[in-house]
Amino acid sequence: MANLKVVIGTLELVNPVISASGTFGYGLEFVDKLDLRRIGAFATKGLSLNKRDGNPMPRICETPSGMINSIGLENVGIDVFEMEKLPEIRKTGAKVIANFFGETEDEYLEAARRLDAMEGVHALEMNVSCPNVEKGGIEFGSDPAFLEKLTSLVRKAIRKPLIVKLSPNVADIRPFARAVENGGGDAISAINTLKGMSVDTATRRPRIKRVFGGLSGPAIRPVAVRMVYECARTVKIPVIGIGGIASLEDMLEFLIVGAVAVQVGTMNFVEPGICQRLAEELSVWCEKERIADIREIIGSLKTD
Amino acid sequence: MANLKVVIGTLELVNPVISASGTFGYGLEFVDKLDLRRIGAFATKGLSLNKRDGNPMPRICETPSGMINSIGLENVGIDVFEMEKLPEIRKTGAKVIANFFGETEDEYLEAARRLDAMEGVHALEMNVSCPNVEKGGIEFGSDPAFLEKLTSLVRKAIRKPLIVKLSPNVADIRPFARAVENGGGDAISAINTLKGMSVDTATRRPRIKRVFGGLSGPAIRPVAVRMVYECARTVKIPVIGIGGIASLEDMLEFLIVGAVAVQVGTMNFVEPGICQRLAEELSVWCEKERIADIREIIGSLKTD
Amino acid sequence: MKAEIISNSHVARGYFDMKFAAAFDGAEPGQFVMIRVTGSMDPLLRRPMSVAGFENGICRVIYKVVGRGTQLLSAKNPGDSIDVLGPFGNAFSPPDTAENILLVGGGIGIAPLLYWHLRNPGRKATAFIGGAASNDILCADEFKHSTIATMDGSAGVRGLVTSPLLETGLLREKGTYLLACGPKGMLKAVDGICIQHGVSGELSLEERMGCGFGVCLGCVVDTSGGRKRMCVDGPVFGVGSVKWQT
Amino acid sequence: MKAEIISNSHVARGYFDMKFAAAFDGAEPGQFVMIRVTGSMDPLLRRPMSVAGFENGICRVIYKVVGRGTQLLSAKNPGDSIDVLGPFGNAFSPPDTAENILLVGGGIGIAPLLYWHLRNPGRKATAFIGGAASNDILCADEFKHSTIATMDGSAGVRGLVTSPLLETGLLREKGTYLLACGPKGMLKAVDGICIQHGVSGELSLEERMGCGFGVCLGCVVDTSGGRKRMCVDGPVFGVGSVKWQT
Ligand SMILES: Cc1cc2nc3c(=O)[nH]c(=O)nc-3n(C[C@H](O)[C@H](O)[C@H](O)COP(=O)(O)OP(=O)(O)OC[C@H]3O[C@@H](n4cnc5c(N)ncnc54)[C@H](O)[C@@H]3O)c2cc1C
Ligand SMILES: Cc1cc2nc3c(=O)[nH]c(=O)nc-3n(C[C@H](O)[C@H](O)[C@H](O)COP(=O)(O)OP(=O)(O)OC[C@H]3O[C@@H](n4cnc5c(N)ncnc54)[C@H](O)[C@@H]3O)c2cc1C
Ligand SMILES: Cc1cc2nc3c(=O)[nH]c(=O)nc-3n(C[C@H](O)[C@H](O)[C@H](O)COP(=O)(O)O)c2cc1C
Ligand SMILES: Cc1cc2nc3c(=O)[nH]c(=O)nc-3n(C[C@H](O)[C@H](O)[C@H](O)COP(=O)(O)O)c2cc1C
Ligand code: FES
Ligand code: FES
Repeated sequence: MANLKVVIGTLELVNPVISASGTFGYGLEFVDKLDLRRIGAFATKGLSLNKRDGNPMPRICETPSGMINSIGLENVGIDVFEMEKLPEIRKTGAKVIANFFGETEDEYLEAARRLDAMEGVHALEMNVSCPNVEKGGIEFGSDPAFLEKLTSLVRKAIRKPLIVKLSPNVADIRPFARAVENGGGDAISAINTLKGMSVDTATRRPRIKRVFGGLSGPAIRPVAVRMVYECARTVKIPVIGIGGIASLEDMLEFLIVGAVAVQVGTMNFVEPGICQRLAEELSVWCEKERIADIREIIGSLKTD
Repeated sequence: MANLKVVIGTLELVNPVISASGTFGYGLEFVDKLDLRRIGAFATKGLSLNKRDGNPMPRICETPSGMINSIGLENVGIDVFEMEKLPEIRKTGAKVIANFFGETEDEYLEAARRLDAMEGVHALEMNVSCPNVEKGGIEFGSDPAFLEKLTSLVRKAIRKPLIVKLSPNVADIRPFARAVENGGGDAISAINTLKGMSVDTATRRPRIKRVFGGLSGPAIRPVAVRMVYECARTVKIPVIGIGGIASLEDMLEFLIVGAVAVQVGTMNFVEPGICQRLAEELSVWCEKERIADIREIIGSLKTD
Repeated sequence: MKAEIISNSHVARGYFDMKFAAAFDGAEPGQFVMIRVTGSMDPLLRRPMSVAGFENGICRVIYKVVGRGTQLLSAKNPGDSIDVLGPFGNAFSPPDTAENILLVGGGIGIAPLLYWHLRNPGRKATAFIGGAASNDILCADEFKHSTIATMDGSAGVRGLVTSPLLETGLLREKGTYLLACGPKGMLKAVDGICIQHGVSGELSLEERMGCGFGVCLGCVVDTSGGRKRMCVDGPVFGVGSVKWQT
Repeated sequence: MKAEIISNSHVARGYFDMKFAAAFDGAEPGQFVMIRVTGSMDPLLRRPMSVAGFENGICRVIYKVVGRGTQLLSAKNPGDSIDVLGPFGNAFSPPDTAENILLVGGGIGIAPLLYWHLRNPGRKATAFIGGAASNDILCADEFKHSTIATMDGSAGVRGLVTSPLLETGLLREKGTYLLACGPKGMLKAVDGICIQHGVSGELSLEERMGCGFGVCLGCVVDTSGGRKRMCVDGPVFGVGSVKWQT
């Protein structure tokens, strides 16, 4: 059996397949759909200090090979997560990456500290695609200097591995990857959704109530692979590849361009057992290709 | 019959359907596939002063609901275009938008002047997604101040309508739209392709020899619609919507968010007669919806 | 889960009645399945369809062709396989004390009501079936008692299904309980009628669904009990509990 | 153009032989069609397929299932329709003086050669058919004279198709002319063999194609005559004219 173990900071994963934030609930919805110990980890729906109701409906729609969502970061809040979800999650033996966000620096810090203290949370993933209310609504992740500062503050406040999740809605992702590395982040995950829009021509209204939403799914994979490649060539910290993964091949694309692990998002909706299937297929594939260690694949792109 | 005429600068189109640069050759390849007088116009393959061979093979590949290309702006050069292509094109009665680019400011200016002087070229479309060799390879279209200057220089050098085609590989497209307007551009066309990448996992090589390429096709439509909406709300000059149009509905999406006309790209490969079909379907649809003038649709998005 | 199609018949203009060999054990009336119509990435998401029948491991759905997903589904032949998840959601649960069940279905909304009716042959039920035109009235003959209303008058009474509903004396009888499924406008009207007449009942709602099992948060609805996910907390909600958006 | 499938038979492991009612009048051996296998946006592009026969308005293609497009094609049934453009490209055109035609096909590359052979029953031709294993050897019985080579030796001689080709005395005869189609490596080797033996001939090349009619510039090849588009200037190029990339 090939060694599929990968390490992100101090977080050890049995294999590089992680389910992505916002597409896997709090994990509990999947206990009858796959064996949570057979996937590397799962990322929770993005958590905030307080419960949030999110955006008005409609907030999803389908697009060619993709979908747009504007859930608006609805979540149960960190308290309910700790009291009601986490005890159940712990029973499953899953590795848990707590995805979180805030609207101010203090909210980010406080949320990070709270999650850091929770038994059963193995790593933190910081979503910086949120409007910064103190800075007039520009996103936390849209200014490298600011991102470096936020990363560094949070890094110092916690003990668990800190993954920073980057937005693809930038001209060049490399300065942001560097900012995370310089700020002491343990890993980068990329990409979050692309800003998109769709119109119902019958009603002449946006298909998403809030007009804009995030595009995800196989449609965005070429953009994601490109950005993950750019990140992996820019920084030394591990990069987790996300965007449109639907098959073993898709996952391998990310690993080959340098991702240490991957996250599967939208396809969890279509095929709830996909993460476990991909982990199993990866194992079989390594066997067949006589690959003893997954690290032989990571970053093995040939460009001569 | 509904009035489908739209105006871009001094360019009058019988309907808002234009075929996009790089996907329609020099028009001549389509004379047996549709009636060139039944579509608004066509944009030529991007022209440069000198003939170019483009990038090494392979330079296209397929992705979910899309494709990546890295043709590298191969074209016959402005001389051959004028001597061999244009006389033939003139016979078709087509409205011709000459797409062009350069690697230096002077090349842009010279190419624009040449095309401006040619009978049978009705408007110019300036592609600014090219590396600026004088500025160390950053793209002409990646700095609003520079874009405004280039637009203004070219605008002053020519008489025909100048359309500036924007790249989507920016954090915010609005400053670029403003730059074109401030520089005196007559119209904006958006979007060009998204930077993407794909890997052949069997060989572990990029599917495109030059590693990166431009993602086009239905996959990118949500990003394109969003950017066209942002442009249309930012500037008063006409915006031409491009990106993943494959059906009447798709075209209407762009018109509803404010595009005065649209360009159809990748789908010309799949259905060579698509531009004429869409123009006809638009006419029938207007009839059915009792729309007397296409302008009733343009910018009619309801967001209350 | 792969499921083999047993039949997929064109029952009225634009409507199909499909049966497939289910990989699950059973489904309650009101529940739905999520169908993947293609292995391709476009269309990407599964389509929710109410269970319209379940017998001997064979599941029935009745659907209207409205877009690309249902179009692709309608092109399938017996022997072809589809990919089905479910059943998902809660179910209709009229109390045993409900003596008089009113089934109010708009268009394709009749599907889960029909299943409830067939599964509860002993219970007294009257169906009110509405649609745009006669071809939108489905399965009327599978109900023991039914009243039809069409907008164009091509079948039954002309107008909304709420008109015959309002005219029936049943609304004023004790023990009357209503189950409804259909377009939002109809459900909102029916909800109002029930509240007005003090009639209890249940409404089955529809919303775009990304997953069908509670994780995408694409299908929420505000109720008197707070924000709910239609796919796991519904699709069936009690009369008077939904906060209708304007 | 919609075309109805007449037959789509599984002829060997992974290979299908399909006939459809063509909307075009005819096609020359060497030409190809562009097939759209689905109305969906995924897969998006058409698939190029050599014409393997044309008779009474019925066009034949022979294909290997290698990916999603050909997979979808193989699932089609007689009566289903596909969307076909073409025929595109140039054609094999051995001069009348060529007395001895060598047909060298690798794997599915045999398809256009077979068509040439069937269309020119009066001309003397010998086929050299290569493949990985016996199931990759197609239509050998449709040739009057053929030699088979497989990599695993499961049919014919073991090894590359170039080995029996090199051994035949025909290469040294006057009036010998070669037509070849197959993988790049084979064509390059055959090209070298021809040059070495002073034999003229034509090679049919393969490259990813975005459009098939000359506008995407996705299929260029460097030749002694400059950069050419394989879809309109080819797919057939003269022996000695292709500048092989390393
Ligand atoms: C719980 C539930 C049960 C349903 N039961 C049935 C049934 O028994 N028979 C039937 O014909 N239809 C039923 N529908 C509606 C059915 O799901 C849609 O008509 C179908 O998804 C349309 O898919 P399409 O690709 O043909 O249309 P498109 O318009 O191309 O679909 C585009 C997207 O919108 C979504 N969508 C479109 N219309 C609806 C709708 N009315 N409700 C929810 N999502 C929609 C699709 O799922 C898809 O994601 C039900 C919906 C829900 C939520
Ligand atoms: C002129 C010409 C004639 C051909 N004739 C035949 C034939 O008669 N029979 C046959 O079986 N095959 C033929 N091919 C190859 C055939 O087009 C591919 O096998 C097919 O496109 C693969 O599609 P897919 O979706 O199954 O594979 P995928 O690998 O999923 O395809 C992905 C993309 O790569 C392209 N592609 C993959 N393999 C090839 C290839 N070898 N050549 C060109 N593009 C490729 C596809 O068109 C598609 O755009 C021909 C190719 C060309 C250029
Ligand atoms: C419905 C939905 C909700 C999401 N919610 C979150 C979230 O709360 N936090 C976050 O960091 N990313 C969120 N994402 C982004 C995904 O984690 C992932 O980055 C993105 O969808 C791209 O991956 P995919 O193409 O595999 O879906 C969400 C995505 C979807 C589709
Ligand atoms: C093969 C190919 C070549 C292209 N060449 C050019 C070009 O020369 N100049 C240009 O401005 N845009 C070029 N484009 C971009 C298109 O004009 C268009 O902006 C883009 O493809 C998005 O539209 P679509 O999704 O409809 O294809 C090219 C696109 C493709 C697919
Ligand atoms: S459909 Fe995803 S939460 Fe209900
Ligand atoms: S396939 Fe498009 S130019 Fe040849």
